[in-house]
Amino acid sequence: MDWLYIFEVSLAGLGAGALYALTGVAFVLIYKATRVVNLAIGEILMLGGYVFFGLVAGAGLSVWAAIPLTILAGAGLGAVVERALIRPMLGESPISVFMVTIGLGSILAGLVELGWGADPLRLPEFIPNTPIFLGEAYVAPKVAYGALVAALLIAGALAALRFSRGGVALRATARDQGAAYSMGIDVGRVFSLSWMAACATAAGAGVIVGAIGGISPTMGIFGLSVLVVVIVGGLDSVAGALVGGLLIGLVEALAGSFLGGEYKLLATFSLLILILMIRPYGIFGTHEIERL
Amino acid sequence: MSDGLKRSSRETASPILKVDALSLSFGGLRALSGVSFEVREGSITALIGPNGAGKTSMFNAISGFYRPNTGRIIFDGEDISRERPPSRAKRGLARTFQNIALFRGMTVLDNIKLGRHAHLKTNVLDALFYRGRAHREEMELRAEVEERIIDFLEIQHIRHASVGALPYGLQKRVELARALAMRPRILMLDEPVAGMNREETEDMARFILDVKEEWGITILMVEHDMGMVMDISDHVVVLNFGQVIAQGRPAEVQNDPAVISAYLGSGDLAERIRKTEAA
Amino acid sequence: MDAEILLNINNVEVVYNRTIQVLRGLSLRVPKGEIVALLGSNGAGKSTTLKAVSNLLELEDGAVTAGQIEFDGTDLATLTPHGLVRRGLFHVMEGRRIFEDLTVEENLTAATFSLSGRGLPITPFDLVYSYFPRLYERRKGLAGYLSGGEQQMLAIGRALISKPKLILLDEPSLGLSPKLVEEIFTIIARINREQGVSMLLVEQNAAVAFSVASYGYIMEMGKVVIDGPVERLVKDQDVQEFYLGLGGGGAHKSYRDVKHYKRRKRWLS
Amino acid sequence: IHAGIQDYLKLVNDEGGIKGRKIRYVAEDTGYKVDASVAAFNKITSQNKVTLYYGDSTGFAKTINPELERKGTMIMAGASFASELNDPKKFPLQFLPGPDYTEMFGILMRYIAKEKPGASVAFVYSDTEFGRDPIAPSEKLATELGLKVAEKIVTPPGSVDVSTEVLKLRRARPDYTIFHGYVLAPIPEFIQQAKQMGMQSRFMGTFWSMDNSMVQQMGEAADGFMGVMPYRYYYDKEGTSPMLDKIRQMRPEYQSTAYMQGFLTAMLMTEAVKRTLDAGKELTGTNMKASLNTIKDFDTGGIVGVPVSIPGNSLPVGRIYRFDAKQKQMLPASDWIQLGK
Amino acid sequence: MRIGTLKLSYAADEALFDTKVQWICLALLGLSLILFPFVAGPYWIYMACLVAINVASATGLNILTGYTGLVSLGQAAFMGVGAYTVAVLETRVGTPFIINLLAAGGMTAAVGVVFGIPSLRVKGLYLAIATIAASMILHFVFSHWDLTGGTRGLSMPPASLFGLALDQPHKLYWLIIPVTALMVLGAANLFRTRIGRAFIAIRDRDISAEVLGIPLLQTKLTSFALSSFYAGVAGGMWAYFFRVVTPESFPLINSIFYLAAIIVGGMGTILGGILGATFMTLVPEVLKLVVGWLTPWVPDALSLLAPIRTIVFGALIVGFLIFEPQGLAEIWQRIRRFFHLWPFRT
Ligand SMILES: Nc1ncnc2c1ncn2[C@@H]1O[C@H](COP(=O)(O)OP(=O)(O)OP(=O)(O)O)[C@@H](O)[C@H]1O
Ligand SMILES: Nc1ncnc2c1ncn2[C@@H]1O[C@H](COP(=O)(O)OP(=O)(O)OP(=O)(O)O)[C@@H](O)[C@H]1O
Ligand SMILES: [Mg+2]
Ligand SMILES: [Mg+2]
Repeated sequence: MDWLYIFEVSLAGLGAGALYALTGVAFVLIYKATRVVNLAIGEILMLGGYVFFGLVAGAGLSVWAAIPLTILAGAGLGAVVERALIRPMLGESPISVFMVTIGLGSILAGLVELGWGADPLRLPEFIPNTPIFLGEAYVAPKVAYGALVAALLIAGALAALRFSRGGVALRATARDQGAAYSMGIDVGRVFSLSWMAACATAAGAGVIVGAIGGISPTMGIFGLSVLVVVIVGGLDSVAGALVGGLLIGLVEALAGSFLGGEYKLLATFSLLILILMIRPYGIFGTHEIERL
Repeated sequence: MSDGLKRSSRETASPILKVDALSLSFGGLRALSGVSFEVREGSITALIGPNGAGKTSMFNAISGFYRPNTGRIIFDGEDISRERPPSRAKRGLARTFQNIALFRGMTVLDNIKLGRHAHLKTNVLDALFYRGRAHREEMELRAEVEERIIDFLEIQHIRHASVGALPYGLQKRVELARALAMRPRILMLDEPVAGMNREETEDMARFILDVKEEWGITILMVEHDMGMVMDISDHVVVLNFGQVIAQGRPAEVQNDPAVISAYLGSGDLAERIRKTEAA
Repeated sequence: MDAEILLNINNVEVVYNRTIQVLRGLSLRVPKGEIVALLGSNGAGKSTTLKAVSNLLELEDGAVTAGQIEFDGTDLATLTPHGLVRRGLFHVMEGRRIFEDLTVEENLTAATFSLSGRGLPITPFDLVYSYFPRLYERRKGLAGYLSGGEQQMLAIGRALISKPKLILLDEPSLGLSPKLVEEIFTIIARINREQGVSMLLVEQNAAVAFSVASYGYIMEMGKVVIDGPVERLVKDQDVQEFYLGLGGGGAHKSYRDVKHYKRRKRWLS
Repeated sequence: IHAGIQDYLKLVNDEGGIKGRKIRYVAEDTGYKVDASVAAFNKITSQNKVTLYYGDSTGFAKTINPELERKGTMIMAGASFASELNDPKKFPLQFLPGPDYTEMFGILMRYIAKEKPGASVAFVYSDTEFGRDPIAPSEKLATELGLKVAEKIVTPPGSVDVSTEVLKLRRARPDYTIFHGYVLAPIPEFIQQAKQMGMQSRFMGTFWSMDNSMVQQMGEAADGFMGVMPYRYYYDKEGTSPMLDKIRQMRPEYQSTAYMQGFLTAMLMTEAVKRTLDAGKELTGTNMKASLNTIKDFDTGGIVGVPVSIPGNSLPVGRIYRFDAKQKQMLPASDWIQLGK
Repeated sequence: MRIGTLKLSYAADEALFDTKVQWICLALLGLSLILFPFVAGPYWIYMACLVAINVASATGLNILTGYTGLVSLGQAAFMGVGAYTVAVLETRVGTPFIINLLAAGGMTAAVGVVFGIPSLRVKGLYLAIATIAASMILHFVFSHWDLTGGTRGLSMPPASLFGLALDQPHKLYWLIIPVTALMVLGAANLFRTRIGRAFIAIRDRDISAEVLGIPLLQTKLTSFALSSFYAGVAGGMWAYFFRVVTPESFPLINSIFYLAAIIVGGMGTILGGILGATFMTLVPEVLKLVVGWLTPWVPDALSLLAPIRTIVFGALIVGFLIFEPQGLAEIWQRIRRFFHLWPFRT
């Protein structure tokens, strides 16, 4: 057994997992507040990558100016999407809203292709490039820094939800909008804010993911892995997104290196079915209370 | 539990349903602990008790939705404790629900027909071709539902309406119709008149009495409307914290001090309020 | 009724889905500090009235198409649902509508949002717990697993948190045991007396409602058919027969003797 | 591709067409979906009399083949260089305007074997039909050429993060790494991380990742990136190339290798038509394909650096180019390599 | 125009088509389907076949998702199972096509049942994602199994009927249209019986359905089996139509396509499946036409087509859900009501 190799692979997996977790948190935020399973999260992430690219390569901004602007643009997108597509769907069945986000994903992918063409592009380098070694183990710097940023953001989100009334407002709104209104909660604002925060996070994640793997109109596929992550972790649990992200990252890495790349998806999706059979609401998801 | 109470009930008919030392818990919470009682054939038996006493849980255990931890449920002399809900339904255990559980995507007629599901034999192949058995069965069912149930409950005018749009009182009536379509031997009603005013309660009470008297169906019901319970039931079982604290004829139960303190209260609200007001 | 009018509903019409008209010119007043009861058969539009007042119709595709509603001198059409709560109008909705997957305490926390914008401090929940000691015992438990009565207590407790001027109560006795009904209504009366909160109370249990209210309205088919001070209403023959279950001469009728044919209500003819 | 075909046909038509026959060009977009492509095929062939057809994906080429044979009126080429199509028996009326993917690997490995006999190579490919296409036969070829296949790494389609794969690659320590089945991602990240780890391997690609603008996007990783290319680059001024001159005249800005592919396809197709007409034969699919196969040492006007022949269904020729970071261009690293010679 | 209808028997009231007008419409539709291949060009016959295949599959998905409420994103993968079954039987065994199609349905139904097992515990959108997982696993099997020809897939000979090769859309038309019509009719019948009612009950509230005598697992699996059977037969027809089956023939996006089709058409109505699949299949063609007209003015139109199609696809889904959540079927009903002048019973 080559322990160093296993260690390196695991580190790489955890690094990738952190990015899954970050995007997963964006996803969970929306779900927690609005009960919307946002399948467009991958495309929003992609749009983040492209906006960043546009700002740097097109408008000639510096990278460090472009990042906050990208995040801001993400928030703006979140606000617009929520207002235009999600608000009118209040009270419709979850499947319908879910399909709306699929439609949104398709629209975003098309717009990006219209604007920037179908060919893949590469983001300018901005993440420090010196190799990082943990002991003898090599960690790709981009992955390491990406993971670091992700960890900070997730910690922030966790703290914000735990130590403020915001978390309660979020969950109350998700459970019953009419009742939330009658508590004096501004449901519209909760909706908007959660979409803005989530899309901003996703856009930021898009910059990191884009920096690692480049950007293309098909980059939304990343959303599929994130979906697995949040389902495994539990749709409404930030902690679940974290654990799910790291777990899936790890499983993918190990499956990829010991079974072969073609087994990555097979492994994660089999794991998904397995976990759902044992825990139908994911590892940390809350059970629906079902009474007759 | 006092044998005296049991002996005092006047019915001589045999029990159609017997609950024997039933216990049920959720995590740490004991919803039912060692509950035993009997429902005699042809009677109206009422199950009453404070909120959270375990009445609905009892219904759920009888119809198989909850699995009791210990104890037996004996229906018509057979132990059905291990059976799945559908086969219990087929034996003739029918019920309505505390929070109306009609299928909103179907018309009133289809909701009622659905009740007969377990007694029909049409399989997928028959259904796809709608020949022979499928056709015959559907026609028979339609005729029976129309002529017996819909006429009886006076809901002809809404039979093609979709249930979601109906007022609450009618929805409860459709639930009753669906339960009747199940060819019940015992009908379990969970709060049939909750949320109804006096007038509507009178209608429902009439239907319940008719079901018992004209259809010969045994009735077990949970209800908080003491006026109705005391007027129409033959036997009353009182649960508190998952245990039977009293049972007997309505009049007996009504005066039982334990029942009064746990459930009925002083009974004179207006006076009490005035009293506190004065204080 | 000389007292100051807190809520004034004037000739309101409500339509659902742009097609189904439910309220047809309903008018009603709640004076400050009083409990007003609103009675009526199923589907008469009682809940709809309350939703129209608390501006929640929109969520169910309903709209006020005519008339106007004033709360504390302000036309409600100009306010958002949450803005209304923050001005002191709290709606305890039909079916209790507690947040099942939140704990009791979190449910109360949710209600503190109603204090924003009024400059009121968020106080501990002592007052609520003093009215409902049972909630204190179960404050860490999930609200979804409370019994029906406890859930109703929680729903009223949430209203108390918001330090309201007016509470709209939709069938607080629904599904509760007789004893709990008694308890809850005793507390409702106490809250009204001690805190001076006005209430608009929708109830099916007329006897109970009349025991706490000072004025009553009875509605059918979307409009008020009879109203008056409670003392006068309880003497009305139709009210006695159809709401209180008293036969001729004030004796209780038995449900066993109910006939299939029925006398028509006077106000319908 | 579209532009390339269009331009060449314009050239032909401007010169009076083939023997006085003008060529009409009808295009449809299909989004690389087989059913859309088939629909387009049906639509075009039912509304026009078609003799030359350019289809897109491998799937389409396979799907439509029986229909093509049944119609027998046209020959077809496409954007796919799938090895499977390079079989005149199974696909008698189709051809590939370049080497098939296996042949591309062959050219690369022949180059490697010459540069460093006995070298070890690694294949990195995507888990798609496109990616898997040349792997099995190429492994065999490697042994024949005395090369060692040190590692085969499959990446799932659309994967972003390749750190684990790079770790695997490092353990294998290949002298050469050949990427296949990608357009851009994840090649650059792969190379970058590998270089950071201090790997000395040389990195190579096949046709679709070799376009100059693509390689430029690889950033630092691009320097030294090599690969096989059957056509000359737009800016390649070496030797005389009348056709390239014409292209540069028509389109002053850089044109992609896909453009060249379209251009050459159109050229070969029209040549086949011309030869068929010259022979006085009817324009049937079989006749045209036969004429196409008579193309031997044909001068493409510089699109391909050497005279080409089409012995079977493909054009087994190519050259190794290497990216030069200073000039930002792919520069030739070898002579033209023709397989089967 | 009609003013109410008087039904003289329960049978008449329960009939699928209850008025003379409807029967006439139906007859006209049938006639036009028979005449169609004689008047239309090959392209339109080709499109008709494709539409029919999609209708068959969408109807199947509608049984599962629209009626039983189990959201599935695996329909395309299930079609793949059917297509591969047909391809394998055709190339290796050479059984007649009717048997192959039935086998495709049966095989897919079996696979569907296996992947339907989680549905007992896993609900709602969790289940939808589990079906994505199922389709990923199937996809893996397709591309890594020798029997299915790995990533290269399988090519197969045409179906043959009494020695006549059905290798042309206008010949296959006579296979595809009747099969689809039968399947649609079967689905419509289903919802007049206990089976269909049980499906709807499960959709509306599964736990109370169980207490009313509907065995949950069995019924859910029946729905999965039926729906996959439809997918399998549709996939089989697809295979005969294209005669090449590769793993990339049935990507996830196709599953989304079918889901979108029933949403646009109207979930939980037979008509919805038909209208939705037809509409969604034809929209890209219409777009192409439009772009074709634009080409003279917008030289780049062709290269814009792909992204525009993606956008329109998304916009259709979003637009329908927001503005017409009941789908095309509801629009159709509204038109009918308009002509009936009698809005109380439709
Ligand atoms: N699925 C469940 N999980 C956990 N606890 C439950 C569940 N169902 C019921 N309980 C608990 O069991 C107890 C009995 O509940 P049940 O619904 O049977 O009461 P009930 O007598 O019907 O009351 P009510 O008159 O209010 O309807 C309650 O404390 C309730 O919270
Ligand atoms: N969202 C809605 N859409 C359409 N119709 C509705 C809606 N909500 C209520 N209705 C209809 O409006 C009428 C009045 O309903 P409402 O709930 O106000 O009655 P209610 O007097 O509160 O009756 P209950 O005693 O049953 O609570 C009923 O006929 C009901 O069917
Ligand atoms: Mg109960
Ligand atoms: Mg109400």
